[in-house]
Amino acid sequence: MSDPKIEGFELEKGFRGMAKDTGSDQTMFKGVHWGKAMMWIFLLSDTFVFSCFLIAYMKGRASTPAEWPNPSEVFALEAFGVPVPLLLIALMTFVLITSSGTMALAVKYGYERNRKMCGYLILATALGGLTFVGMQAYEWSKLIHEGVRPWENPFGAAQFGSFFFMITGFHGTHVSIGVIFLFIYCYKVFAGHYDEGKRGWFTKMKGDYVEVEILGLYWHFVDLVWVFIFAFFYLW
Amino acid sequence: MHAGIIFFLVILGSVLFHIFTPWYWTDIASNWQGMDDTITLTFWVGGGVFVAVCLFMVYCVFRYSYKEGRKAEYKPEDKKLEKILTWATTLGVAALLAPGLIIWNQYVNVPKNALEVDVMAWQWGWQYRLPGEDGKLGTTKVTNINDENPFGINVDDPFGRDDILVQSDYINLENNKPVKILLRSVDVLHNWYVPQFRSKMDAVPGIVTFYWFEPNKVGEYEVLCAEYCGVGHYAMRGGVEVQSTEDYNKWLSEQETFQDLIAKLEKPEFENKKIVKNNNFILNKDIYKEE
Amino acid sequence: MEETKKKSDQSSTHKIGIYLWIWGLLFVLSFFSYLVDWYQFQGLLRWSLILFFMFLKAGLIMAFFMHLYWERYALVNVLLWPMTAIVCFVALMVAEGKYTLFSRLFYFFVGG
Amino acid sequence: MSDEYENKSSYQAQSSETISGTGSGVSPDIDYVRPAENPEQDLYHAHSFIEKWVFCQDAKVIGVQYFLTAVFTGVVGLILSWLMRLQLGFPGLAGFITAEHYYQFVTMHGMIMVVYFLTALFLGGFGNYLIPLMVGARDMVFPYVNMLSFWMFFVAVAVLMASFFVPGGPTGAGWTLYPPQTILEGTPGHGWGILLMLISLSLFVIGFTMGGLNYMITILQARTRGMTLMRMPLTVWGIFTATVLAMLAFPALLVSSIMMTLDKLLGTSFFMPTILKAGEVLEYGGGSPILFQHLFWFFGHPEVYIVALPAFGIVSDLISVHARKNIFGYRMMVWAIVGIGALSFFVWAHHMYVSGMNPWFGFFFASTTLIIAVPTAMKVYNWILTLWRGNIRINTVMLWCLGFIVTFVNGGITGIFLGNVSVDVPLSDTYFVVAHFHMVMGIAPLMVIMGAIYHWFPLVAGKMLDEKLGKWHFWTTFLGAYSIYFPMHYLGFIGVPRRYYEMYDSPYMTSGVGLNEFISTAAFIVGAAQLILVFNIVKTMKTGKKAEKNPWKANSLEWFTSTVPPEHGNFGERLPVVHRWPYDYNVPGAEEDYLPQTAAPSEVAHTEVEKT
Ligand code: HEA
Ligand code: HEA
Ligand code: CUA
Ligand SMILES: [Cu+2]
Repeated sequence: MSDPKIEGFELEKGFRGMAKDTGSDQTMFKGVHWGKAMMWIFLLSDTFVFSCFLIAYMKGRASTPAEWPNPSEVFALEAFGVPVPLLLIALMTFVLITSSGTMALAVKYGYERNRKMCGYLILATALGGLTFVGMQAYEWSKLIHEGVRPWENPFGAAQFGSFFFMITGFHGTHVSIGVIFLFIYCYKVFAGHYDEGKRGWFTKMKGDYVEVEILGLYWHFVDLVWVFIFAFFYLW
Repeated sequence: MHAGIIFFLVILGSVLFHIFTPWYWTDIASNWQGMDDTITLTFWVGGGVFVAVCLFMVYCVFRYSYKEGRKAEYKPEDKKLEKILTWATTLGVAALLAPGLIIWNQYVNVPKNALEVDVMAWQWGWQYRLPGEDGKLGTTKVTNINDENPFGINVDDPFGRDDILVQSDYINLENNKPVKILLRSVDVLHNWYVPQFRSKMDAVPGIVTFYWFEPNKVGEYEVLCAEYCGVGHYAMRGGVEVQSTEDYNKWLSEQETFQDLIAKLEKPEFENKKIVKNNNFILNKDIYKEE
Repeated sequence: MEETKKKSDQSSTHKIGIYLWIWGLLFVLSFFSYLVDWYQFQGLLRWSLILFFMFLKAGLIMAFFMHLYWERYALVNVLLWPMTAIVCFVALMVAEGKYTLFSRLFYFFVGG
Repeated sequence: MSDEYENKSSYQAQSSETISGTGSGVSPDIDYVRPAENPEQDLYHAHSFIEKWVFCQDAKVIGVQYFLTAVFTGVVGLILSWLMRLQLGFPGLAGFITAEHYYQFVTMHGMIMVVYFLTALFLGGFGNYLIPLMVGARDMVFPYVNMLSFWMFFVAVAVLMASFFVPGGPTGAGWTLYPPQTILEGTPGHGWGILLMLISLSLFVIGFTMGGLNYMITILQARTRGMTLMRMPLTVWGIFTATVLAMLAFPALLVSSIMMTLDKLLGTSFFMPTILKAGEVLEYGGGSPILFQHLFWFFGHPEVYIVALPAFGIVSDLISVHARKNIFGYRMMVWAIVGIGALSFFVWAHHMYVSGMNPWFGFFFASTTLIIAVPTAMKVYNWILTLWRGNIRINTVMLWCLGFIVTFVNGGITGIFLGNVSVDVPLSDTYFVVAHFHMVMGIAPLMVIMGAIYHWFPLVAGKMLDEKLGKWHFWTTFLGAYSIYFPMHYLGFIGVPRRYYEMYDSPYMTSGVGLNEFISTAAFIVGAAQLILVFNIVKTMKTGKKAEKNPWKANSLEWFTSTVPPEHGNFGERLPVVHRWPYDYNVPGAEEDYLPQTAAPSEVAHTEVEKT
């Protein structure tokens, strides 16, 4: 992350710095680890994936003459006998943001080479993610119970179910993959792989705490996507 | 050396081919002369650029082919030349774009007096519907289509009652009268295209698309389906006959309206019609096999 | 990378406070966008609020949790400019969606 | 740590002093290059045959693997095109080509050629081989992921080829896969065929993403010392920009494939409106077929530039090397490539002028489409201005480049016809379009590929291809291909629609019969002419003369490896240090007619170099 020092090269800030970095040799993103640059570019590509999903959803919803179900009712949950709109979704948002926060701290402690804190925080993040996936599973089964299917639903436009399952499913898959990796990284942190620079199982690359930051980027991205899904799918 | 000559002959051949080709536009039979003119203009500009660029290349091949010891010029950049070329090209492109956009503007703005023709497409055939005396077409719906109501017209829509139904691949049009083609498909994409009219548009299931033209030559024309629609695509043809006003009115008066159809239905001796009943190329030719 | 990384080590940790701050802000903003639904604001107000909170949240996550705020402009710009393509796509699809809906309502009839 | 990892820490810190100018009396300062920012790359060396040739992590081997797999698919595509031409030129001659088969051939031909042949060949093949060499890296930055990328591609190809053998055959929906017909009865291969196609495409996208990340990061973050972006060969620029396009465009393909798969398997209605088939209403409703077209072309248009940009880049290098002259207007060339890449995301709906989309889009997309012609035109001008006042070797490589210019300008200008919305109306979906895109995509980039093969063969295999055979190969291919596609435009003018199995009963075609027969004959000859290349390669490998190092006297780094062909790690002990752009040919004052990128200013003190 922030400005490294490159010998024989004066780093400037702002757009002039950008022009200078771009025009310089060897690296364009000064001091950015290869893996981190790669994750960023991957996320950029993934952004386009989710954008395409959401654009398709928007176009689909805008052009059905059939009534679109009101998400605030569909996703309401009984609490103390009263239906509270979007309660579950609000809880899910809460959980995901919490896990995002713990992840951010894990990255910080990773850089400080604080193995314990880093490991526990990753663990917390993983558990948060797991909770989120669990809640999503609950939400899916509840809707399926109420008769919502990818091809139809009792509330209105059939596309509601299609887009709901597809978009949340795709997001959920991202979360699940993230959770798996979080557990793996948690193990690796506690086992000290990043302190000793132990080589990866497959890639044979030397381990380093920067990997925690790379995973963190992915995890925050999953959270970021949820922000958009929350706004467009649940609040629209 | 001979490389240059062959390239030169290729360019020359292309130009000669264009001049003497027997294969060129079928004679236009609609108001879209502007499209042809824009094409001609593009041909002049584009063809000119093509010939110029290639001849310059041939010249370089002749003039600068390898000689031991010759020094090539060393000049990485020539800002001025590049600027001139950029602006010249931009101008050329703008000159082509402008007429194109003007004609497109005409294409999407249908004249008020145009006759609306509902063209309904399916795999693989066409049928047509014309507005009755009220000049308006009734609304429709795909799920309404059945043997009794082959066009899926809304029975409650007063505009639909007097609609004239043409259950055939052939349609007649009046000469010198603009028509607005409203395209509708019940299954997949199709495209109602008559090369002589130049204009075309896809028929998309789920929406109604449109375009317009004004036929201006009496005669018979072949309709081609110009959007891939499955194995029968190439055989999905139809026909248009452009007629003078009298002939057209005569033809029109012989056509059945939706009202007539309903009346016929109420009589028990009504003969059940199948939807896929036209003199369809595919069915005649036995090419389409049920899978 | 070791060398460059070690160098970046020294300057890369931020005070914990900033993360906690952002964290808190995210909760508050999420709560606000939830309230938009709770109070059933409608129309333009609803949309501007939803979008406002959405972009604010997204911005905070990207800037601080993903460290974009501290990254050099070369990276930031590479990441943000491609979004113009998305914006263009969205804008056109809004128009397209409306057009489709218009066509359906105008030529077809619903129900029956 | 075992010995399987190279431990190169000993020369990790090359300082500027150790490599700077050798005498010649000039202050060593002018040779100053900043110290290394990246540590020596940690390479995993293969131990067994399998690690060396099958699951290999060396980008060069992966490049060759990509190349061969792509050429295999290309040959399949070529054979399919023969079958199509057989039917079109001589209908009924081959009784086994039914309408179903014909449409399956068209579809597979189009898809294979665009995605599995050209994209994989340029980015996977040339990209893998050339990027690390040209930017002076030891390998791609993530060799393991790179290896996975190839195997993912391989599986995608296997799935695609499997679809020829499933019940119902491969999909026959046209390479654009427009719903609803793609997944409905009445289209060949609407069951297994389309599913395998969609799966294969998704795998391709995933595999490509892994490769693409490698290409991008290698170029952005792993260049050698002194290699600024503006000193990269245009080949790298072309491949790089194409990769960026792919990374941003393939998501749309992935999404549309997923949505279509769901429509097919789960009965969702993303793209499916209410449909009446054979008198029965299907269980679909409310979807929008045009949405698919938008998604597809949001991918599809950048895709055609994905195959064009690497060709642009490579041809620039070939022309410059063989004209012994610096590329004219390098900066403009770079900006043009980047500009074309950026603009290509704003023109997609020019494929949809007559699709029934919102008609007002026509104005927007016609304007953006024609704007793209300006940077493209600049590239064309710069190519011919590079020839001008050069010292042109008219060898096989140069011939392919000249052939490229002719066919590309021709196809580009027909693109201008199509881009101009109201001109597209009569021409859309006719053979004019087919002629346009074969000129500009089928033939032009193919010319570049061939030129590149003749150019880099000495590097890859260490032997020189036979010039005489090469010239025969060129002239048959060029003249043959030109006579296939030039007349084809005129079929479009007559009004012959594309994707027609046959139309001899139509009044338009009576005049076109002879033309069609001629086109088909030419197609057979051109296809067969490719055997000359195969023969040339076989012959050269057996008896060809050994290539000297840097046989073309080129400047770019790939010719300055420690061995020819380069070994794993590319550059031996020490990475090269770059002091200039790769186009210093015939520099005034220099002794040789070329100055390699590695030549330090102090070594060639008396030159008048304008740009370094
Ligand atoms: C490598 C691939 C490639 C490339 C580079 C291009 C380049 C261009 N293409 Fe093409 N195109 C395809 C591949 C490609 N195309 C394919 C595969 C299809 C069909 C897909 C399908 O439906 O199956 C297609 C279809 C297609 C259509 C849709 C036709 C239809 O279906 O109705 C259109 C319409 O706008 C179009 C336009 C253009 C334009 C304007 C360019 C421009 O970029 C060209 C720019 C170049 C030049 C203009 C030449 C050089 C310039 C000069 C010498 C300067 C002077 C010129 C002037 C002043 C005019 N193309
Ligand atoms: C790169 C793309 C590419 C290439 C190279 C080709 C090559 C050819 N194509 Fe292709 N074609 C398409 C892309 C391509 N095509 C696409 C996208 C479509 C649209 C599909 C659709 O409508 O859905 C199409 C459709 C199409 C049609 C229209 C069918 C129809 O609409 O009904 C026809 C008809 O003649 C045709 C003919 C040919 C012929 C004769 C050749 C060739 O035979 C030309 C001559 C051959 C060569 C110049 C040699 C090629 C060499 C190799 C393939 C590899 C060899 C390499 C080594 C040995 C190293 N093609
Ligand atoms: Cu109907 Cu093609
Ligand atoms: Cu395009």
